[in-house]
Amino acid sequence: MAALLTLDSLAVARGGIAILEGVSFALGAGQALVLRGPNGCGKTTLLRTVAGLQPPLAGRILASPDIIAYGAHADGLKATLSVSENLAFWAAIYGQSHRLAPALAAMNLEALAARAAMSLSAGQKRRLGLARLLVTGRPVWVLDEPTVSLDGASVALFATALRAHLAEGGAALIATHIDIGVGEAVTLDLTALKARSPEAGGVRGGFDEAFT
Amino acid sequence: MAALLTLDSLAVARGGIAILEGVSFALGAGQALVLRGPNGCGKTTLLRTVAGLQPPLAGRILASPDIIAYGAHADGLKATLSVSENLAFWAAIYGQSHRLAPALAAMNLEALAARAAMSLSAGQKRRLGLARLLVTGRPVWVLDEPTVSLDGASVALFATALRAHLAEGGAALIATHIDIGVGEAVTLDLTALKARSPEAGGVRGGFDEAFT
Amino acid sequence: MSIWEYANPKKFMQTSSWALPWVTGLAVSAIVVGLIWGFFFTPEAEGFGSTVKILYVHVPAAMMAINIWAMMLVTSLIWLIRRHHVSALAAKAAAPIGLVMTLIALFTGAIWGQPMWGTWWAWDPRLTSFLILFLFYLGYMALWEAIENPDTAADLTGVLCLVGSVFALLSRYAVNFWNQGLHQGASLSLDAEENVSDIYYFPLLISIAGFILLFVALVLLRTRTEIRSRRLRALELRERAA
Amino acid sequence: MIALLLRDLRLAVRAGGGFGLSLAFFLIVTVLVPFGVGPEGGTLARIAPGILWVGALLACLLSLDRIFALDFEDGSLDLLATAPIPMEAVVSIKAFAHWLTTGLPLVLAAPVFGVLLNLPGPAYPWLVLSLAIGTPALSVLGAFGAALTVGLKRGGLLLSLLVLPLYVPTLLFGAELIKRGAEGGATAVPMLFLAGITAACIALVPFASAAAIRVNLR
Amino acid sequence: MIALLLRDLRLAVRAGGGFGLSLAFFLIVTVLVPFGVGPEGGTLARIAPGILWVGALLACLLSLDRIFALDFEDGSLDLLATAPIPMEAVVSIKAFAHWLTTGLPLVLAAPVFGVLLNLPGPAYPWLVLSLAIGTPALSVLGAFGAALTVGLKRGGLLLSLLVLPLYVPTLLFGAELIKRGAEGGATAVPMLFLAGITAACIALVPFASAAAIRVNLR
Amino acid sequence: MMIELGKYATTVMSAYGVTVLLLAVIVVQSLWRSARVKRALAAQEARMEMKSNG
Ligand code: HEM
Ligand SMILES: Nc1ncnc2c1ncn2[C@@H]1O[C@H](COP(=O)(O)OP(=O)(O)OP(=O)(O)O)[C@@H](O)[C@H]1O
Ligand SMILES: Nc1ncnc2c1ncn2[C@@H]1O[C@H](COP(=O)(O)OP(=O)(O)OP(=O)(O)O)[C@@H](O)[C@H]1O
Ligand SMILES: [Mg+2]
Ligand SMILES: [Mg+2]
Repeated sequence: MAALLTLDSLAVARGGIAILEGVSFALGAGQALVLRGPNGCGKTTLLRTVAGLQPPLAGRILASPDIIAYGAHADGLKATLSVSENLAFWAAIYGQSHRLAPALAAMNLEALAARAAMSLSAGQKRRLGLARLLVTGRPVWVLDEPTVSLDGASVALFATALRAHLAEGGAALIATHIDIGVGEAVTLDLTALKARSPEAGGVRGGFDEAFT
Repeated sequence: MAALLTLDSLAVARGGIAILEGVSFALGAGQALVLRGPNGCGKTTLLRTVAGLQPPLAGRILASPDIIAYGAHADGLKATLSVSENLAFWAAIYGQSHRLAPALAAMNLEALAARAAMSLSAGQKRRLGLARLLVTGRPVWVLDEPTVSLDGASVALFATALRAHLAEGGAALIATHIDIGVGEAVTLDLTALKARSPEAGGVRGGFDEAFT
Repeated sequence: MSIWEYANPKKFMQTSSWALPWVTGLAVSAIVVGLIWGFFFTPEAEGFGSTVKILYVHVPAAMMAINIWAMMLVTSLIWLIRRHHVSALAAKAAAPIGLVMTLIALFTGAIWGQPMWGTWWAWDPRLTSFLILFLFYLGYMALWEAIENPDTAADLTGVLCLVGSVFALLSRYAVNFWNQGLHQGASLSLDAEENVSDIYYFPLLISIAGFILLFVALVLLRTRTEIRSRRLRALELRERAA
Repeated sequence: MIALLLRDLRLAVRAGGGFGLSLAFFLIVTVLVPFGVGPEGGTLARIAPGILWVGALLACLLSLDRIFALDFEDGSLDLLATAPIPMEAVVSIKAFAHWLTTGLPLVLAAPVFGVLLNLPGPAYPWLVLSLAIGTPALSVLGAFGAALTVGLKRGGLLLSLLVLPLYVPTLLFGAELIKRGAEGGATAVPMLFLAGITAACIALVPFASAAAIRVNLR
Repeated sequence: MIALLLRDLRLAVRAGGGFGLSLAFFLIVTVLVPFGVGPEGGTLARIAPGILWVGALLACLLSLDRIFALDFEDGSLDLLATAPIPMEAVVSIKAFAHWLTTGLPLVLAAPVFGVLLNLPGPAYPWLVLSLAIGTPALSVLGAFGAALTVGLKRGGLLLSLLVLPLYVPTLLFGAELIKRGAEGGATAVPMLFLAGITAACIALVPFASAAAIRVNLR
Repeated sequence: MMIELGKYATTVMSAYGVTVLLLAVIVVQSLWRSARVKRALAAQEARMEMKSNG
């Protein structure tokens, strides 16, 4: 079975300095990988790189185009639109409008469907943010702390949705500090992959290179 | 020992309807109360009411003026100011500039002191938000999900700071879904305090009243 | 029995449902009589020709435009001080009527200005201050529209009405100071020659009374609508919460 | 794509932005100028075409930062960048939505404001025509400025500074077109230039804007 | 309190807002108007005082939504409301910071822009004087408008709509003061009114603004 | 019936026309919104009545 997403000794930088290097893994259908590591170790940076929002410093990301659905710290909700309008927009963008109703149901948002997003509580907003993943129809979820602010029941909802996604042949790459309730996920600790300084043999930043 | 903060059958409303009623407790020096309840049960609303940002629908809040330090979902950081500038501002507002250095140390922010807040990771921002509490010098901390995005080590830092605060005669009222690592805290589950409908004898909103 | 009793929505609904048909009937008859009298049975005035007939719509509308704002100021103050919901809702209900009256005064004035001054619009103080009044109405209504929570909206629009009134007054004097103007207020003196002006005076009075009554009728109707929509909102929220 | 357009229009209406308010701002500029300049009809008539164009331009300018900044702040722009629409399309659609909510109402309402400034009679059709041809360029160029400044928190004034020089040619030819049209002069040249600028902007600027956004998200 | 003032000034400078940009905007308005209106010196000189005042007013307006909206969005305003400073003081200080970063630079630079518009010689001292007396009122009233619209996402245009009618008296007396001063007329009355409006605004409006903020945070 | 308005006929007629039109707009809008809200409220009350009984 070919991997959906492969990282090949990837190095990523933020603010001009390398923060992670030598990140390599392959994520196949039905697999979930949980990234762990202390605050500021570079999880968000790695995920943004994988999502294609910033270029890698070194190494390669192998994935077919248009297979990644990215879920960031911020949910991208429009305060003045209703829950269903918010979700319908993303469903239309991904051309998956038929997934709208199941997604609302899966995240237990049906009762809130007509409410403006601004009147939701923190956890309800987060549930709406997660429902967005379900309407992308994309196989690889790249998630940054998806269960922040969620109560126990909602974490379980998310775990169910994630399991269903994996069972359908999807994959997931998730950064988190708290347990997401999916035992079968593999954990990758990023602490060991902290970038070394260039003197110690680490990758060099783009501008450093010019000085060699 | 007189209680620092007493709620007397408080009812709170959001968006024009009552969501919690009959909330009563007394918080004395050295006590911490953890509010629990599912997403959207009204924790944030209750905390905002206690902090004086919105008026209660019914019942009373007894507290001396100027004893509450409120820490919300949002940290109130200025992206373009450095960590120490952000903190120094709040210290100056509360007239407690001497607490600046200890606060930075307590939240392990010394290495980041000169960095602009916008270049911090999610967890580092949160640590800065918590450090703000330490420079208020106020006895009652009212916190909304303080440990979101924090890694294990940072949660422990927070727990240490909270214990020190309680030991100095402070008190804390904390809404959270995840364990904050302070075993001695009392837990109040808000699920049972959901406001009943007016027909069932619950409190009425201001406009309802006019219709009797 | 205190007047504040009518601040109770229920009481207000009862009283207004009783009063509304009467006021409406009176308003319609007064306007019809006043305008028909004015339009068909008044002579032309020297210097104005038949355009003098515009008086019967122009002056009542102009008076109402100002007085409706004054009424909104009073009701806003009642809301801010005594927090009677009906009062705030009456202010909200009155604003669109005031806006329409301002527009009527502006349009009829502009139409009148074309033959009299040879221009649709001149920066005359009275005209200018009406334009500013128009902006105040627009801003007031836009603020009501922009805020979701009705109590918040009532508070903020109340504060705006208060501050706005002071500045509307101030602008009136500033504008006077800035430009002497063309407006013929005094040239058709209504009390100069008793016998002549009576011809114009009575239909004008009736027409003014008609506009006032129409305003009262509309404000009652619209306040009732606002009260109902507040209640509807409260019920919807409660249903969803349950 | 239609979904994006509809969402932007809906947001403009919901947020209390949109149609009414750009008009209101235009109205207010045309009202303030006589206050400052004085009420004499002759002077006003002379400066009217210029003031109307400057007013339209400022009304447009004031709502520019809404184009991308809101989407950037709440994270939608990140998500849109990873969605299956090219960034060029996103930029073009957002500029189009901006024009529909600010430029178009200005075009339609401009004659009314002309009256306030004593604009001479024959100038009216030219006023409408020049605004109709010129304002799309304002929106597209504005979207470019907004794309450049999107990373900076509330770079509203910086945005104006960047965008206004880009607006100068449009403004010049637009005002000139009205003036010549009103005086019965040769209108072909300014009209051609105005239309040419707009067409070129619509065709080319979105590529620059999309590149700017991608860089800013990095 | 000083801390708040310093923070606001520092933020204005860091965010690339502040001094430079309000000036730049003012400059651009005074540059665009001759483009729109045409270059004849006579017309320009006649409309110069008015255009300068309108330009100052718009430059001020454009930065108004920064006063509270940023603090509201990132939660600082909630925290300031629970801090040991009365909201009236917060509002006044923020209006003062706004004036320091937009009004004051305009006052100081206005003579330069006067040259661009062929402002006649004797008018210069009056230009500076009238802006110096009048612009603080603009900032205070602007803060009031910003306080009213702070709950509404990016209510930029609504803000303008609410604030501009409030600016009318200041603008009228300000422009009149320059005109009379330049012609050697009686300046006492407009100056008195201008100063009176400013003083009254500074003394009273912050109470309304503070009330509006408290309501909006609720 | 039609009276003589002289050279100002269009002026006077359009002034009255505008007035009647604008008054009609506000009256019709008020009545329309009143009817709509009344209907919505009745429907809502009926629905909640049914729920609390059923
Ligand atoms: C848009 C333009 C105009 C506006 C906003 C306007 C406004 C007003 C106002 C506020 C009044 C005072 C009503 C009161 O008694 O309280 C008034 C009265 C009057 N207006 Fe106008 N006006 C306008 C144009 C004109 C024009 C062009 C004419 C005629 C040439 C005109 C003739 C009159 C007359 C004769 C009165 C009654 C004067 C009196 O009370 O002694 N108006 N108008
Ligand atoms: N402009 C910058 N200059 C220097 N360092 C930066 C800059 N921007 C970010 N960093 C640092 O890069 C590191 C990686 O941040 P990132 O957001 O990827 O961490 P994270 O693993 O997601 O942390 P968290 O768990 O707190 O979300 C952090 O230590 C951060 O402080
Ligand atoms: N304008 C509104 N209209 C109706 N309901 C509203 C409005 N605003 C908020 N609510 C509801 O009020 C409830 C209380 O929200 P609150 O933010 O206090 O919840 P919370 O307990 O903090 O939840 P979380 O754990 O998710 O943060 C939520 O169910 C929310 O949906
Ligand atoms: Mg992160
Ligand atoms: Mg909450």
